[in-house]
Amino acid sequence: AQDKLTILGSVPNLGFPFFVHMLNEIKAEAAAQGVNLTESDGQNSATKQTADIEAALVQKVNAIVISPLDVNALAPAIEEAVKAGVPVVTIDRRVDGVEGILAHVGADNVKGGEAEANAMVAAFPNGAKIFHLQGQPGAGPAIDRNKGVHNVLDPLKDKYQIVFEQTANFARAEALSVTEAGLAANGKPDAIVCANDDMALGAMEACAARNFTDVKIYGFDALPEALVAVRDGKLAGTVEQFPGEQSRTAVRIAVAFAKDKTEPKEKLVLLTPIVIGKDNLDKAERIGETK
Amino acid sequence: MPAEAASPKPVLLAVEGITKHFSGVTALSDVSLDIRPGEILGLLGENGAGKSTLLKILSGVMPPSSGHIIFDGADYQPSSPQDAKRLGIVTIYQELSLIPTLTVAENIFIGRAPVGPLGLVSWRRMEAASRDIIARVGLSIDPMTPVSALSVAEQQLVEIARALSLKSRLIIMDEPTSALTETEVQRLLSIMDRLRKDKVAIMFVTHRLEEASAICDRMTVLRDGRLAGHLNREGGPIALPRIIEKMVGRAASELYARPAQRAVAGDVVLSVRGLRTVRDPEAPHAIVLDGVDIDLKAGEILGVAGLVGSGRTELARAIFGADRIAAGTITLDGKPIAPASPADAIALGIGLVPEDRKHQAIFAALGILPNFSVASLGSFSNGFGFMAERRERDALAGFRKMLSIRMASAEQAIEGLSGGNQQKVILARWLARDPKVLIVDEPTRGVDVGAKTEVHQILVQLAARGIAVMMISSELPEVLAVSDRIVTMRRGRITGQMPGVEANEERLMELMALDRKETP
Amino acid sequence: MSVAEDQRGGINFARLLMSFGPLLFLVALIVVFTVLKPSFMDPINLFNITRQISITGLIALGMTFVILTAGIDLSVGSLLAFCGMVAAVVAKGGTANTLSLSTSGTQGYGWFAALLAAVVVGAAAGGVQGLVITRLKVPPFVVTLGGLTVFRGLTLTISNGGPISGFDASMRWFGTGLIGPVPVPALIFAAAAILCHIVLRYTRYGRAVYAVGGNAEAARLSGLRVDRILVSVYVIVGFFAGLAAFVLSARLNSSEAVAGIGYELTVISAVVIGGTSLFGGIGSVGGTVVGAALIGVLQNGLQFNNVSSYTQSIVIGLILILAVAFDRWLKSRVRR
Amino acid sequence: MSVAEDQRGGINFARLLMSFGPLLFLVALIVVFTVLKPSFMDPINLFNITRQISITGLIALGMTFVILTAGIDLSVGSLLAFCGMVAAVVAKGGTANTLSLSTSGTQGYGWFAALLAAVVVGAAAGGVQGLVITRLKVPPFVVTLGGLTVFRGLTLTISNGGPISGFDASMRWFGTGLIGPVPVPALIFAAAAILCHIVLRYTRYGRAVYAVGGNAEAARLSGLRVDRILVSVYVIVGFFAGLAAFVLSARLNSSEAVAGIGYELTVISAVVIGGTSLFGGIGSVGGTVVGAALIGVLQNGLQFNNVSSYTQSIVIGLILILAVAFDRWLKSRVRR
Ligand SMILES: Nc1ncnc2c1ncn2[C@@H]1O[C@H](COP(=O)(O)OP(=O)(O)OP(=O)(O)O)[C@@H](O)[C@H]1O
Ligand SMILES: Nc1ncnc2c1ncn2[C@@H]1O[C@H](COP(=O)(O)OP(=O)(O)OP(=O)(O)O)[C@@H](O)[C@H]1O
Ligand SMILES: [Mg+2]
Ligand SMILES: [Mg+2]
Repeated sequence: AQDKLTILGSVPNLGFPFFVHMLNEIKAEAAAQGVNLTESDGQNSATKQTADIEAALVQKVNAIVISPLDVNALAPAIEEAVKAGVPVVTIDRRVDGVEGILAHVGADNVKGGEAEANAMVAAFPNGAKIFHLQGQPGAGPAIDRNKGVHNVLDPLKDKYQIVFEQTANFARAEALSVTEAGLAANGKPDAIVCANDDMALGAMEACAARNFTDVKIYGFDALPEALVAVRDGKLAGTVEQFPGEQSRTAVRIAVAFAKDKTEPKEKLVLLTPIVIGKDNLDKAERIGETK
Repeated sequence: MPAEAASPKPVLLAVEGITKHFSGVTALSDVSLDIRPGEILGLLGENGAGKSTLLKILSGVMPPSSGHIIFDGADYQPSSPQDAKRLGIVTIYQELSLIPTLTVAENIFIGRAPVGPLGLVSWRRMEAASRDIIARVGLSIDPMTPVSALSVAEQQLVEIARALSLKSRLIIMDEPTSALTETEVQRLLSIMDRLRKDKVAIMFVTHRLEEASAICDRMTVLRDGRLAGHLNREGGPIALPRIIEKMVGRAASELYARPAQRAVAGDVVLSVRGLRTVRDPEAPHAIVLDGVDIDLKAGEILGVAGLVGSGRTELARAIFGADRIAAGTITLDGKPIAPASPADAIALGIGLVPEDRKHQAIFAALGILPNFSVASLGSFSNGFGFMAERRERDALAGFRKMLSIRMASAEQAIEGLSGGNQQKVILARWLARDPKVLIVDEPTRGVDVGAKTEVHQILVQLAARGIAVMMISSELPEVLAVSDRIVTMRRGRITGQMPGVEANEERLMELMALDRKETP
Repeated sequence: MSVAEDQRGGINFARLLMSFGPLLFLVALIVVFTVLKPSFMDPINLFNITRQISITGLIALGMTFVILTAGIDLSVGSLLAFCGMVAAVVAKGGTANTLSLSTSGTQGYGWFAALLAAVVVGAAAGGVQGLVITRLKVPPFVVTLGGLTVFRGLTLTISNGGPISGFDASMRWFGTGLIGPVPVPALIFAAAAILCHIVLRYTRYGRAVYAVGGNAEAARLSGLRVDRILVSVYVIVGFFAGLAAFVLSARLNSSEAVAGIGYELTVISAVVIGGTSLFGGIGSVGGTVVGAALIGVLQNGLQFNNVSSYTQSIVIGLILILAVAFDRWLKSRVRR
Repeated sequence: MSVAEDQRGGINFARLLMSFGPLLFLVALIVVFTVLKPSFMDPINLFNITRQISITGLIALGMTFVILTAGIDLSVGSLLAFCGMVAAVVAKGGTANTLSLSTSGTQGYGWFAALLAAVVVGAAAGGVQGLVITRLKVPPFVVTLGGLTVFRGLTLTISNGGPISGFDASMRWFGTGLIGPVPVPALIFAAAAILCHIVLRYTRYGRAVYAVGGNAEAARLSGLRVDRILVSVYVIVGFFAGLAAFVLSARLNSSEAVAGIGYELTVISAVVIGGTSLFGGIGSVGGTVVGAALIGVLQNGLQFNNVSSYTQSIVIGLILILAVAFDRWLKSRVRR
């Protein structure tokens, strides 16, 4: 223990507030544990995130805490780390098919999508007319959340009709114009299910412009801004996956192992995603930031 | 069919009833001609008569609308320049067709670079071979120079050299001499003579009728896209008045009549002393001015003669603020000036018609109106910066009449005009500013006889209005015809000066070619 | 100027339609979409479209100036995000309190200061890029590609990745308000388009822009201050990026660090589809407006018909190519 | 050709260094990063960098041909994803069983068929775009922008949005293998670069590419088949997109529908930073390699020094501009 330990904290894309929060939490926990942190932003590119891991391995980091951009494409790089004897803890998304990962801390996006759809179903026991705004085509979370939503709604097709289903690329401005088109084409829906909060907030603006204030809009990620909207009754709910807690747990596990080979109690820590509504706002991880 | 069917030599190429329409314009209408091996056929006509169009059809650039061509006894319908090349038809185009970014050597060997055993290009052989080829036309530049660094004249020579190096049965030359001075022209004419002896047929377009008369065996004259007639060399060269009469359709007036020496009484307007330029890294081949002294008086036309590369253009550009000056003074109306940009020079009352019309003067895609007014936007707009279009149009209409510019409308894109008319629009651009000093660099390059005399008259009129005109020209007859005073340049220096009336070609040539002669 | 414009300043509609392919194509698209779903012609939807195209449309107006000089600006998307963030900081009076969506009275410096900040910062950023292009002789593509990354980085730094949300009603009006039935952003766009048309078509400055793009060397030898004009067009496109940023923030009630990603391509498409040549000297504001409308109608119409997003991509790509091919074909036939 | 290259075919190293700004700049960057952190020079890191630049580098080689003809190809990122997906389908023998990461013996048609499929599809897609450009006279910018959306849509349609993962060890070797200490992708890139250099510099075809870019009309008048040459360069860039796709899939053991987003700008940057003119006729493969290396070293070096991601963006943007500005400045001083 001559030098401080160094760990790599890597997130897929710092352009999105969700991951900014994740990295901030990693940073905070690393500081609390007294280790150095090397930051990495995948910039939405599997090759960039791979390159960052490779650079970290050259620098002989003591552990890696990573939220992989893609469950498959990051596998080779993580495998390389494991081979090099560096402990790896994955957050949020699990890497497929790599043996020897120290631990995974996550909340399943498919489960989150299911939770979101279930919350909507609970709000409309008699069925509903639904718009569904999907994330960036091809992106991992978009695929998983979409799958979750359909897992719930497809068997209930008769009562819950998705009349309008479009991608808005996780972006607020696109969600706004897509929702406008949807409203013009299909009239007012009962609910709008969105694959992230940004899109939910965009859809919210589109509805507000048409004075459709009673459309129930669901987001995903429980960003502070969305929590505020939930509090104000403008959004019906948003899915909380506890990214902060995931991150802190992951860092603790990684540092403990790097320090003295302490094996984690559980190799798989799964946090169950919940839907935050007006009544359980206090459960939201970032509710403190909305003051 | 033309009358010479009885001639012993077989016809190499016969054009029969060619017509060409461009949407709306008929450029050629029922034109027929023929040419035999070992013959030089002059193709003459005013600007816009259809010469280049005919040549482009022959070289496969564009198809005719109707009519047909027989080459070597067989029907000939080229669909691309390559087809023509394959049959041994080689063309020197009017608009230079070199690749500016490539070296001289590569341009000469374009598409046929010498290759080694592996099929790889041998740069060494290419360089050596092109050195020989350009030497034939009297060029001594490094073949590895990029073409963009050459002057227009040098580019023209490279293009000629390239054509000569191809195995050819018919060489088509569209105004190859327009950028050349006398020496190079003579060299080209003797090369053409040699080719004639080798049974190569040559089709030759020029606006310099003396040349045509000196070298051509026969001439075909076009007028407004129609055949105006054929002329044969009978005993001696074809006389100029015969050609001009066929070209313009009326009897020729005296060409190049020296204007009666006008009383030039003006004061010195522009005075240049000890002007030097430095080597510009962006234009490493440019001639460096080496202490030029020159005076320009109000109301006179100062002719500047010199060989290619003597620095005339550099002098013009330096005065105009287009190139940086290293040393020396310029005074305008007795006040020292230091134009740092053309805009400064223009504001001071200096104008320049540059030598390279296509690259330095015209805005090809824009209409005639914006081309005309671009240098006078200030005077054609109101205080709020809005164009006063009526005033602008009226001004253009005035110049259109004054310079007899042939154009359809002010909106027509300038690239649709013939070269001579483009040149007149550029002249109008500067006349609209009413400059104190107007420098014209090769003002009649590519301009037909009729228009050329018009341009000369315009220059004389300008001078008569008190404008100081400096005219750079590579055509000595032109310099002699209009200049009140003539200076000669060589290697960036002034080598001589004399009143126009005392000058003749021999004296000028001597001064232009002579090294180191002190300014009188 | 486009071939279609009557050069005397007026517009000859028959010829316009006959020779201006993109407009014909636009009309055809609208007809097709209306047949597919008549409610496409519902005024609400049409106004939606005008509002949607107004953001990229505003930037495309500025881009028209740039492309007319044979330049290009790839930084507009990032600059939009940057100006939007600046506007938000000014509107909220700082980076604290970035999340309240409600409009809590007078918190910052008001919409006017925000607008001013956005356009001034945009114009200044454009000006700096223009100076680098003209003084250091770095090609516009490289400078603005650098700008694309730099401005994005600056935006993320200011906002620390997150959005800044919740503006005054007075500011939001610029994004969501209506004058009569017409959305304010659409009016802003229309006014800006008319202004740009007048500037390019009827002023001395506009003439100079065309001249510089047509032949920079000839322009210099004709006494135009080529470098100044080049800098000015980047100032103009920066100004419009700032204006668009303000309108977008007002519309979304939020400025996001990830705003405008990929806008450069949409904007340049609008300009190019409208007939402006990437090699400079040829083009018109009218063309750009039609180009922007074509893209907007296409996207909206496909969404309106709930076409799957995968198919949308394919169809949009093919139709853009087709629209330009059709224009070329028409021009080659109708010319003169 | 770059000014640095001795026009006689050989390369004069002293002059190369003196006059070729990007290379000097690259060397300077490497020195700076090594001083900051000596382990930067660790061979493993250097090999990492070569592997990292090999994907965009391969495409940049093809892009050099395109830009030399004054064209542009914006579709390369999407085409990469498309070819990668095609390779994956062939390698796995269908779209079923897309997720097994384990290398379960012989499942599909093997790496060779996958490679062949990727490059053939890439070349064919490029060829189609080339034909649209030359036959329908649509500008390359528009055609390949259309291609950008179309190929992405096709990729998503094939894969239904998800990735296809898990290839044979024999295929993965092309992405992860080593020959001696050298990564296979780096070797592929190096071989391709040498080949391209020879083709452009020492074959008639290569010289024709320069001629067409220098002045297409003059090239046509000189008897070159301009249209064929134009089509061929899009075939070449498509081929390299396919090859890069194969290597990328092999490296990631997965073909993703979202692969290659934004690559067009990185690739074009590499080419332009390397001194190739967007107006055609001027440039070299050596320059492109240096350009790609400069970007790769910059990213790796900043990451190595734990510079924050936002600051990285800013620094990268500024340095790219600086590198080109420096090159221009050197050229204006040193020329002959
Ligand atoms: N591509 C074209 N499109 C439309 N009109 C054209 C085109 N090319 C030539 N013309 C027209 O055809 C006519 C003949 O032009 P051409 O270039 O053959 O004349 P020329 O005899 O070579 O003249 P010059 O002596 O000026 O070179 C002119 O009226 C010209 O405007
Ligand atoms: N812009 C330029 N870039 C590079 N070289 C140039 C440039 N302009 C002129 N030159 C070179 O300068 C030399 C002489 O040019 P200049 O044009 O001054 O001579 P001139 O007396 O006007 O002759 P010319 O009859 O050719 O116009 C030529 O050899 C040419 O190579
Ligand atoms: Mg001609
Ligand atoms: Mg000259």
